[in-house]
Amino acid sequence: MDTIYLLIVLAPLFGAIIAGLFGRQIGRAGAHSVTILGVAISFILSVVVFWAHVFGDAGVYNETVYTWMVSDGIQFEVGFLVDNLTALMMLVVTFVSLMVHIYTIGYMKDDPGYQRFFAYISLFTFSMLMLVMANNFMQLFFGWEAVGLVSYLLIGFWYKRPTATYANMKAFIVNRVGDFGFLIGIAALVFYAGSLNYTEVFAEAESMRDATITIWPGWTFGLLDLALIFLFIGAMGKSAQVPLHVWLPDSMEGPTPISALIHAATMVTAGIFMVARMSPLYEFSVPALSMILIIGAITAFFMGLIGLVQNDIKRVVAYSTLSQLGYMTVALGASAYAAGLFHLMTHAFFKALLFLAAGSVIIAMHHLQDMRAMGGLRRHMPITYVTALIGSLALIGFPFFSGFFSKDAIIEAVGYSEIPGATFAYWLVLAGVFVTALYTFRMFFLVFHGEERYDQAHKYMPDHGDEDDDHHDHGPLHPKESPWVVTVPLILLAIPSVVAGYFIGPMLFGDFFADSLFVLPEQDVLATKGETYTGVIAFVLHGLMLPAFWLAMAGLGTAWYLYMKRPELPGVIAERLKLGVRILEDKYGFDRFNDWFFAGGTVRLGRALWRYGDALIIDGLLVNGTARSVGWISARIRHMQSGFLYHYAFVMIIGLLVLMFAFVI
Amino acid sequence: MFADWPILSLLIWLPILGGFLVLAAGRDAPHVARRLGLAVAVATFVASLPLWFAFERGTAEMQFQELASWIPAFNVNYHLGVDGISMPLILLTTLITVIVIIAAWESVKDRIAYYMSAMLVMEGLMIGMFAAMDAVLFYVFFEAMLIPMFLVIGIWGGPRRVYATIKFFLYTFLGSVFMLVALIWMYIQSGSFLIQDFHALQIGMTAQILIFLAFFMAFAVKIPMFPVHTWLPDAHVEAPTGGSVILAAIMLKIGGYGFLRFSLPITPDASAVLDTLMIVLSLIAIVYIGLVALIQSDMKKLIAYSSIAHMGFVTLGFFLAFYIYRNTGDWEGASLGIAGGMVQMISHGFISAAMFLAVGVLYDRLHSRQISDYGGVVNTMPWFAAFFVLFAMANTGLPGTSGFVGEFMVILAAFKADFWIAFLAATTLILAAGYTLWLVKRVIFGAVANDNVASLSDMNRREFFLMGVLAFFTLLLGVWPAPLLDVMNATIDHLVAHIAHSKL
Amino acid sequence: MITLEHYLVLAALLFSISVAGIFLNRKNVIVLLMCIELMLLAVNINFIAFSFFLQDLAGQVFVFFILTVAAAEAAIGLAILVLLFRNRGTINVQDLDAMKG
Amino acid sequence: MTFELLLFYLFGAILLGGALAMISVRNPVHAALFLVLCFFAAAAIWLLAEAEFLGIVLVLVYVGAVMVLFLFVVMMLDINLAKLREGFTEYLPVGIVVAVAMATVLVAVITRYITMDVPERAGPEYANTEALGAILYTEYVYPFEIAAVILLVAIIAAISLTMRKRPDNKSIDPGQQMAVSREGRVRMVSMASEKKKSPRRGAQGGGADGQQDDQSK
Amino acid sequence: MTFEIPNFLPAVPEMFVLGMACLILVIDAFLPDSRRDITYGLVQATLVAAAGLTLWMMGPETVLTFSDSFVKDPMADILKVAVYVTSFLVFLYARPYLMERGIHKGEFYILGLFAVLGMMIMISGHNLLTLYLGLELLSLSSYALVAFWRDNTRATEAAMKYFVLGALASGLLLYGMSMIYGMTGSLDIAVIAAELVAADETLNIPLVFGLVFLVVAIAFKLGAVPFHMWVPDVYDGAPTAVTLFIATAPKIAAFAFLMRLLVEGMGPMHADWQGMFVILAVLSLAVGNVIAIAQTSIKRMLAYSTIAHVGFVFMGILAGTDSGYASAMFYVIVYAITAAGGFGMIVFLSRKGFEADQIDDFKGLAKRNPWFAFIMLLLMFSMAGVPPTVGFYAKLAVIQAAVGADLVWLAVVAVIFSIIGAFYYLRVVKMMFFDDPREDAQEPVQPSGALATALSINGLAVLLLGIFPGLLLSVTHYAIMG
Repeated sequence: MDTIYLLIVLAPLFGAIIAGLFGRQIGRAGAHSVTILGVAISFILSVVVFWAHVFGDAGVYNETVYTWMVSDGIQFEVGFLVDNLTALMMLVVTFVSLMVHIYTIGYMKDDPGYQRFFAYISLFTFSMLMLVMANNFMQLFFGWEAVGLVSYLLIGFWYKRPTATYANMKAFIVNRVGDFGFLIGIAALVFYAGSLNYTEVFAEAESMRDATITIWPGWTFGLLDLALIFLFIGAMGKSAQVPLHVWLPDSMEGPTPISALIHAATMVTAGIFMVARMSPLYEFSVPALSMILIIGAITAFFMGLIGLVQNDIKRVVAYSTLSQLGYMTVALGASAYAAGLFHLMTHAFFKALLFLAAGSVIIAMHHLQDMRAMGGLRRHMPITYVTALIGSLALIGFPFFSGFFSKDAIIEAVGYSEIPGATFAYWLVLAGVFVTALYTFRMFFLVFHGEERYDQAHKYMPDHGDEDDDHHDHGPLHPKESPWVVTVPLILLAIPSVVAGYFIGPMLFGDFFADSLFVLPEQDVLATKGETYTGVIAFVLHGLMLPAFWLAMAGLGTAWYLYMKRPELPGVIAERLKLGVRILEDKYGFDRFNDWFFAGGTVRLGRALWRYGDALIIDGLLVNGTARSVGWISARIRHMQSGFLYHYAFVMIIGLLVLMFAFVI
Repeated sequence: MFADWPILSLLIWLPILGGFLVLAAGRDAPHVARRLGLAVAVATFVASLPLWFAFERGTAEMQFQELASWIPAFNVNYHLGVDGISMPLILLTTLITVIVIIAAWESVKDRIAYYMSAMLVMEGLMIGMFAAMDAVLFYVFFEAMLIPMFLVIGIWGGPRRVYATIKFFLYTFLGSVFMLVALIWMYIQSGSFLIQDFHALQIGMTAQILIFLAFFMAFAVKIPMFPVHTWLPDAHVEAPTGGSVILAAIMLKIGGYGFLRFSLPITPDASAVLDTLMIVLSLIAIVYIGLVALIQSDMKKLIAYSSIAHMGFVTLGFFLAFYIYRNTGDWEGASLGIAGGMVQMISHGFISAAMFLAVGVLYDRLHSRQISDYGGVVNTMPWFAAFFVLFAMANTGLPGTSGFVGEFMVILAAFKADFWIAFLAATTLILAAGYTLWLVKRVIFGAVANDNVASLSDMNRREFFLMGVLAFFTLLLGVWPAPLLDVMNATIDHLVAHIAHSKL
Repeated sequence: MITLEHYLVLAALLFSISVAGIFLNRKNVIVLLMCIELMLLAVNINFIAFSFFLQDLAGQVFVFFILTVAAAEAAIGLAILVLLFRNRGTINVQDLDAMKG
Repeated sequence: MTFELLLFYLFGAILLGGALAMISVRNPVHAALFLVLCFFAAAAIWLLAEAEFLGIVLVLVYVGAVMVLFLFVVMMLDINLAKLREGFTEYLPVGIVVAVAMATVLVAVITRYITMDVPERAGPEYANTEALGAILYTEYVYPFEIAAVILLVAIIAAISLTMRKRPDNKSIDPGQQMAVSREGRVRMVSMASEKKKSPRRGAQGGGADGQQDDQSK
Repeated sequence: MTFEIPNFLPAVPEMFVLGMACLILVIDAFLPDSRRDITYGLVQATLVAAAGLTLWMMGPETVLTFSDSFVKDPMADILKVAVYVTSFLVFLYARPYLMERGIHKGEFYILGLFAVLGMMIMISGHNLLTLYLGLELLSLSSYALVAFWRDNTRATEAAMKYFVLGALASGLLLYGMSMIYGMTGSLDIAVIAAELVAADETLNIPLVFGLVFLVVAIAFKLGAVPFHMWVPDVYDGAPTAVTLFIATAPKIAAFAFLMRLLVEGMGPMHADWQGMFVILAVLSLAVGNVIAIAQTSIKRMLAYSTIAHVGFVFMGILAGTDSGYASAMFYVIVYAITAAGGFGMIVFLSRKGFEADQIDDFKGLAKRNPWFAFIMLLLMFSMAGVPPTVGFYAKLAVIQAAVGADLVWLAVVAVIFSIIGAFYYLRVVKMMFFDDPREDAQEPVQPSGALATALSINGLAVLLLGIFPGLLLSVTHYAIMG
């Protein structure tokens, strides 16, 4: 098996290196061939691995590939842990990645950075695989940061746009804030367990629960709680939980395939994956779970609200991603790891689908993204329309679509949970269902239905900086269906978006994750739910009677009423709820606050330290001051040497007298 | 088979004599000077390779020892030897010198023979310093290095070179003379200048503290630590590219090396008492300097400040040991911190060298180091941009690059000492990302900012080679640091065992 | 009885006067030279007194040589003085300040 | 108070008074004369301490030669006496304080700590000059030689510093005399037997001619 | 009364030098101005021959002669050789300077030779009287040398100051000697030392009293603060050729004088004079280094630097151990060699009508002649005490002596001031290497003749002695400890 795992990881890396370093030599076709080949190999082998693990009898694989280094008795290794959880993640990652690779051929076909783009996404695939396959914290951190790097590179892919370079820097730095916590979390675990290896750390979990650490004299903290909260801060960065979510909407500056791959399907779910992976630890820390629950719930609801006021098609999807990530997080907080992972999987499919569909629309609109200039696209691009509809229904949790299963499972699990904050979270996620349905279909109707508003396109054209990545002509828009490389992935993604939900049985209530996840019996909400689970159909029927379904329907209906039936109403409502809209458009002021307080404050602080600390005190007073005062003294006392003989003699005599007084008397 | 060869002497004297040869032969013939200089540097590098391959791992003994009487009146000997701490630094020196020589190929136009010769002489002196087992020999090399560096900054430097170079010289000189007094004091006590004898010397607490402070003056200036760091930005900004590279890649390491070779083993009890001070200063270097770096408008100054911040990790790693012992009652984690500091030094040798070379590449073209004069360099220099981003990422400590390894180890060790130390140290993740990426954003990314940038040409083969070599090592060390650790582990474990014993 | 102290105190006072003469004199270099002669005279008194009280001729021999040297010194001093006067037209001590600082 | 002591006080007073006068008078000639007075008084005191030879030498050699030299120089130099007194009183207080302090220390140490028994007066058979002579050329022959060298140096120095070559100096420079070569003294002039219109000196005669000219100046 | 014919053999070098001096004096009188080179050659040959004689007669034993007023021991031999060597260098450097100014006279060399003789006498003096006479021989020759450029107003003024202060110092020295003589009853160094050991408590105060005067006189001769006031003015005013002379070899002699008088003679009172030297050393280090910074004339700067160096020499001496004395001796010799090179550089750069005595005159030397800029660089770094030049080992040695005497604080003070010192040496280097030549001195400096060669050797010696300091250090140890 070693070779297969290595191959899965290295094939995309190889593709990335070839396309990155020799892109010019191998040309465009060469670049996409080699990377797609690499990812395809990974995907096929991932299928094999998944098969072997899920249906075969391959046990948990946990081996070291090579020893990275040894220091102070701690083994730093690179190795793989492959179990059902990993296998599932590998499958999702390679599948979505493959789709995105193919889709990119069409989406980026005129872009001068074509080869570079393929190199990046292949590199991303490699990094993500390293992340999910890691069997130790260091490698996890490696993948964690590496995906951040690629995300950085890809958000700034169109480096001429000031907004893109701003967004990528912001993304990286905000992620770094998370990584900062993540690293401290790792350090805390290593501090106690003396090892980086998952299994060895997990083995210490129970005993670690009682360990404490004194943060401040008189303020002790459970070591495990501390470590896990910090680890979760890492997850907050990567999975864009409030307040570290600010980078994700901005990351839409990147090309759409990236939004699909990285900022919807894979990278942003790394935090979810990580917490699930660490379930043997998190189970022992109620405070950490509680925090996760609350943060997730806040993200799920309030980020969804912002989606209501966005006009950029990608941003709507982005806020929906934030909201959905909140759902997953809530699931984790409720100890329903499997539900979170399940939603992760379904979300990966339908959100990638939605993004790619949005991308398809964007292609058709010649890189225009503002929904106010769209409308009625269903006539021009039927495949996109249908797939987008599938995605939207999955997203709002329409029965029999994948999202329905995963979202219902989460809401119910939260309802069962007894972790502090669970009630709060329950009401928020429930309300979020309505919001989700509302913004999703607002977008859907604005884009695909209603009148065609292409004549307003010039008003909403994004500022593209320099012109050569930008291929719109200024004539009237005639949207048409995208080429097959775009539509095929849409179709391929639409399939799992519909059917993935039917795996709910084994994944949530079966023993699919038995080897991977650990849940304390008293916190096992899914088990509670599982007691009543009898099958998919029964689950759907049961779901129809739950408030979540009705809320979703209400949202859908509201959207239809507001944007199809009475399109003039939203303006009126917005006028009425001016303050609320302002707050939402302002994204609750996070960006402004961050810019002013963190970015600006740091710069101000740095400048003050430099000016007063380095320049004034150290250099000015101490260093040059010493030099100056020596020079000043020198210039003064040189006048002792007056040139007059009698002074000289006088000084000598005084010297003599002083010596005499000192030593004789 | 190499163990009995006088490799260390060869490494010291080959470049020094070669340097003078370059001067003699190349004064009026720049081509001869360049080629000969390169030949000497490469020969030295090749000659240093046996150190790596024939080095016996797993022992803390000094290896490749050479001994000859030098100043019998003071019992001073020409005593050379390397262990796991000094050997990697010597290899770094020989490698970086080759790079510096090549980097000067076209960019130094004035008095090239002198430049080459200064660099080679400096190389020999630095190697001598790392290889010296005798304190006077160490000190001689330590100080003698100042002369060529003084000239390099002063002759080939920028507009404020005189201020910078005199500041550099006096700062360093100031630090080192106190060390001299301390060394002499210990000689009086032990009757020998052998550093190993100093290690074994029993010293009282007051004396230890004074000695520690004397060493602190010398090495804190060199490395440099807050608040004696202000020479570094000035020296870096004014120095020619090669000078900056040598300064950042090797000279700063001398301070770290000194802490390991002198401060810790000679004055363990004083180190234990004063470690809080050292840690606080290191953390200030990481946080404060990181903030200061953020607002620099001069690329070299920014990188210089980032060097200080990175060196903060080195000193932090070194002095965690005692804190860990106090906190946990165990020395476990001490050698992790020290090894982390060492790795950080080596890694910084590659990364900072590359960063300064990168600035040099730009400077050779536009003759400006101001960030505001650039923007959108990636449009005209894609390869350069790629390397720049790579090294910028390494500078931010991205896993997979060498920059990560040391910081990771130090932060892990720091947590054993104290939560807040780890916390503050880890802020570098954010700060380093902040200042480095902001630099990248303003210089590399964006649309072409002006006509000068539009006229830039991408790196030539020579520059590509330099960057490539450094990139190779940066990545190699990031992906597989084990060989380096294998070399150092025994020595560091021995060191920790040594400092665990009180000398009182 | 003339005791040793008598001689020594006399010499000491003479010595002090000559020293005072050297730094009090701000005008005439030649008086400086004379003060030096006076100082040597004081020293000579010391030597002769010790020589007498120790009953040891070495002191007197020393005085003998001091006189010789003083003569030589005077010759050179005066030669320099003459030179100075020739070059500058003055022997005012206060004018000797071309070099200072 | 014995007669000796009386004499001592008398000459001591003259000595100190002369010294004080010397440093305070305006006219350097007077100062020199006061110095001579001091020397006389000192010579007398030396006689009291059985240093007859030195006392006499002091008067004969020192006063006779050195002080005359001083007076000679003082007279020779045309010194503006009016300015010489300026500023003396201005610095006097400080000077006096220092001088008194110094004198106090010296006297204090001497009177407090130094005492010696007064030796027996030597009999009439004792000849100070003889005794000195006996050791000067034997035991102290080495210093004696050095003293000779010092005097030689003084001579060389004094001559080389002050001797000026006057334009109208008629003395012979031995150096030039020694350096003269045959060509310098006699110039062989090859003349054509008939006079031509060419100038008197040929171009070939260069070097020797030049030297000839120099000498003739 | 019996009298033994003294053993003349140990004094053969002195006699030879004296004889040659007289001979040259006569020969010089018969030489025309154009042939002064003969005088020069003879003087140099005398020095070489004297060196040969001294080396030939060198032996480990201590020989006393001339009624014990002359001593020949290893220290004497070695210091004499050092004096010959530095004097040789000095005359070599001085010749072109004198020639260009039309003052190339025999008196310079002859007086110089007499001064050398005076130094030899001081070095071998074993009696207060011979020490005094040797000192006077040296001093009188020096006064004359300073005034020797007769038309130069500054030189004359310098000579006058030097003379008056020097005579004052002699007076103080004699007063001190008279007290010592009175208290011990002898002029003989060895007897004095023996008497001091035997002396009872009551004699202590008067002895210290005399000692103060001796220390003051020595401090004056070496130029220690506050008895340094003559140094800058004389160095500055004297013709550079003479400055070169008085700044170098006499320091070696003064060191010997100190050793004979204080260590061999007053050695038992070490505890008393140690304190005085501590004060003098600290003051010298402080004042010398600090004032030097403000100087614009390189001659004055080097003068103040000399003062600072004296502080270091005192550090070695006050330790009161053999290794301390050896280190001080090493320091003095090193200083003499380095200073000779430093002033030699000034001579080298000066031309007729251009003294090159301002620091600015060194501007851009690296562009005008890189080799000599390098030589000057070595000399400056040696003075600053930066390895690998020999100046470093000198400082190492004296600091070690001070630390060995438990005077760590003094060592720290010394190094702090040496940093200030480094600044002004660096400034010279900075002028040479980093600045452009002055407008009026753009042309390349053409090395010429023996001066250039000797200067190169001088500069390289500073480096080579630094790389192999063991030899000279062993020699000085041998000189002191046998």
